[in-house]
This record gives sequence, structure tokens and C-alpha cells, in this order.
Amino acid sequence: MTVRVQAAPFDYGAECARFAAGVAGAGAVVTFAGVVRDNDAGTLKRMVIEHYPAMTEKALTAIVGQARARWPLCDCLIIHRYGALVPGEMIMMVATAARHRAAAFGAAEFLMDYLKSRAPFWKREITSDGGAAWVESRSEDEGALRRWN
Amino acid sequence: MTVRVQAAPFDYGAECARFAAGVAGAGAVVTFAGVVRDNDAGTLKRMVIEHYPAMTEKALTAIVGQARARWPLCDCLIIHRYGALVPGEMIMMVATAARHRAAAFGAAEFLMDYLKSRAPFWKREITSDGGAAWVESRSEDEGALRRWN
Amino acid sequence: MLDVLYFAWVRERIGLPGERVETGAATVRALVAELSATDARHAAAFADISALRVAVDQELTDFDAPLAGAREVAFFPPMTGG
Amino acid sequence: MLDVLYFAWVRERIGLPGERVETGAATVRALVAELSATDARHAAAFADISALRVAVDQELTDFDAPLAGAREVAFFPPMTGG
Repeated sequence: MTVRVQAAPFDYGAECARFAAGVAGAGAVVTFAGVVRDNDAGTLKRMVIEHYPAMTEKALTAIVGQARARWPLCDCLIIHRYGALVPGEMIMMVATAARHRAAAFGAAEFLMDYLKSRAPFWKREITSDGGAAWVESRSEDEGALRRWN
Repeated sequence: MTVRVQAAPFDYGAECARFAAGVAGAGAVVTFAGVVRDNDAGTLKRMVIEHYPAMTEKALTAIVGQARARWPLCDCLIIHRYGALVPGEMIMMVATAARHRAAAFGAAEFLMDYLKSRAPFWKREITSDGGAAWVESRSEDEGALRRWN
Repeated sequence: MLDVLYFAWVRERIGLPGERVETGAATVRALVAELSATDARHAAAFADISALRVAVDQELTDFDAPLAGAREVAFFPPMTGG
Repeated sequence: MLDVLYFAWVRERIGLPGERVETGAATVRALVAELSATDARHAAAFADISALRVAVDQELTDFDAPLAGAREVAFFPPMTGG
């Protein structure tokens, strides 16, 4: 079980390969990667992610603990970046491994739903015209959490 | 949209990286990989996958078409092997990319549910004591399909 | 003339990967009845069709599917891909 | 003494990443009332607490949470991770 919070980019393909190579007994490996998407106008210059350092790893580790209590996981991984990113860059990834696919998919979706609304990250979008705006939380994201209760 | 059916192993990390690098406009990338799992007794020598060549790509392409009709996907990929594999080797992978995570997860799970029960592959397990048995379909897999109706 | 293909344990039980048959069967079910009458191996393979799946011209279908114009029929157990 | 931290637009609106406050507030809600009385910037940031989230000692909680023994309280908008 690995949780990493970092400013530096990560090598998605290498992380996927390393994760899959390290799980013994798993029949199913699921990964999710979140990518900075340009805005509809095509004017996103960069996304800046702020976080609450003293809380972040603690929150992510707690989320992983909840996932492990719900599903029999062979392993799981969360990598989340902070700082300035440009469109196309990966913000974060999760990976889960389990004997069967239902657990691997369930845990990956659960981790994502919790990361979206319960991990202390805030995104700010800077556009090429100099504008800057905090990304608002989406009501769907809050709704997505309810399915796990 | 890519469908590949092959006897040769594939490089999972490289496929993940290439897939993610090739999708424009996606905010979410999901991958699933299926791995040959040893049996409970630890005696699995190899898994041999038979398929129906004239039908396989046709069936997989049809499954991809159904996924695209249901979810707005930026891209998707299926790689499925046939022939002899040993425990720990990857049998197959799917990857999906979409603007939002719900579509990427939904499509990946849908593709997996259809691949499990509707793509013409049959698995045979050879154990170290010389035994050989066809893997039986699981009733959960048939049940999993029903959620998409 | 119809190409009839067998996969997995259906292939093993019949002892052939496939055969070319001359048939006037109107449906898959009628074809199964004809094939079952061939010999004990075919009879054993088709004893319980609820354990079988069928594709006509590489499309999954059911045992009541018509065979008019069909060129290839395949019988196999439930699939175990993924 | 309590460390009070601000993130995202709460930090911008107050104009500080955090401050050390001397308080006898028994709950988060009472602390918010004290902080709001500081100046116009604090009052603006805390005008609508339904738009805010709070963590006490790095654990998400609600505005009725007690502050006895707490060392750090953080205020921020709904999180947008992932």
C-alpha cells in the first residue's frame, strides 16, 4: 500500500508496470489516471493545485484504510501531485489489485470518489488571458460518495 | 479504437503509457488487466486459452461499438491473448478514456463484463500433476451482465 | 453445405474441430438433432444443450435461429474470456 | 493558543495562510464567531459557512465539533482533488 504526494511529474506507464509486477496472487489490476483537461474555450494555461500538507497523507492513508476494510485487496497505490500543471499532464493516479475484478474496480472507484471530495486538494485554473478561478466542487461528486454508505 | 488478439505477450506498462499519450481531451483514463492467477493449491502449471479466430475480433469490435454507443469515449483499447500462459502473466487488458471518470469507469467495467461472457475465449488449466480442466463460467459473470440491460 | 465448428470441451467430446455437413435443417435445433444421430460422441456432446452456446456465421444466437443462408455454425460451452 | 489555517479562496479572502489565536471558544462555531469579529476580511470569508469545510487537527469535522485540546483548525472550501 503506497501513498505519494509530490510536486514532480510521475511516469504513468512505469508506475503501472511496477505496480502490476509487484502484486502476487492478483487476478485483476485496475488503474485510474486523472489528466488536466483544457477548458471548453481552449484557453487553460495551467492548473495550480494547492494542498494542506499536514493533512494530505493522513487523509489519503485513511481513505486507503477504508478501501481495504471494504474489499480484499492485494495492493493499492495513490499518487497525487500538487503545484503547477499544464493541460495534458497527469494530476494523479490510483491502482488497485485483487483476486477478482469486482473488488479491484469497486476499490478504484471508491478511492476516486473519496479523493475528489474528501482529500485536501484545491484546483485553480489560470487562463491565457490572465484570469484565475478556483475549480468549484461538483454536486455529482458529492452524490457519488453516497453510493458507498 | 483498437482491438488486438494475439498469442504474444504484451508490454502492459508501455501499452498504458502509449494509450494515455494518444488521447486528446480526456480527463480520465481507466485500465484493467487480467492476470493468470495460480489455483488455491498452488499447482497451476499453465493456462491455455482457445479462441474462435473468425469470430473473435468481430465480437470484440461489436462490444467496443456498444460501449461507444453508451458512453462518450475519447478512445478505447482491448488486447486479448490466446495460447499458453503461465501464472503471473497477463491475459488481457482494456483501457478507456473519457472527459469524466464515470464514463471511463463505466465503459471499462462494461467491456470486462462482456469480454468475460460474450467473447469467444475458453480457458483450460493444466496442473503440475498432469490434470487438465476447462474453466467453468461463473454465474456472477452472467449476473454482472444484467446490470447493463 | 454447412461448416460446423466445435470449441473447447465440445471439440474434445466430439473428437473433431469441425466438419462439413450436408443438411436441410431449418433451425439450429434441427441441426443439433441431425448431428446427435450421427454417433455416440455427437449424442454425448449435444446431450444437454442448456450447457452449450451457438454462433451462426460468427454471431451469437439461440437454438431457434434459422439456418437459411447460413455458412458456418459453431457450438461451444459458455465463454470464459477476460 | 490555536493555529488557524486557511486554504484556497478562504486564504485569499482573509489575506493570510494562517494565524495563531488566543481563544476560549468551545466549538468551531464559536471560533468562527470570534474570527468574524476581527475585521471585514474575516467577516467576508466566514459570511456563509455552508460554503466552508473545517478540519480540527487534520481531521474533517463539522462546525459543532468541540475545540477542547485542539491545536490546529483549518478552514477551506469543498475539496477538489482527484
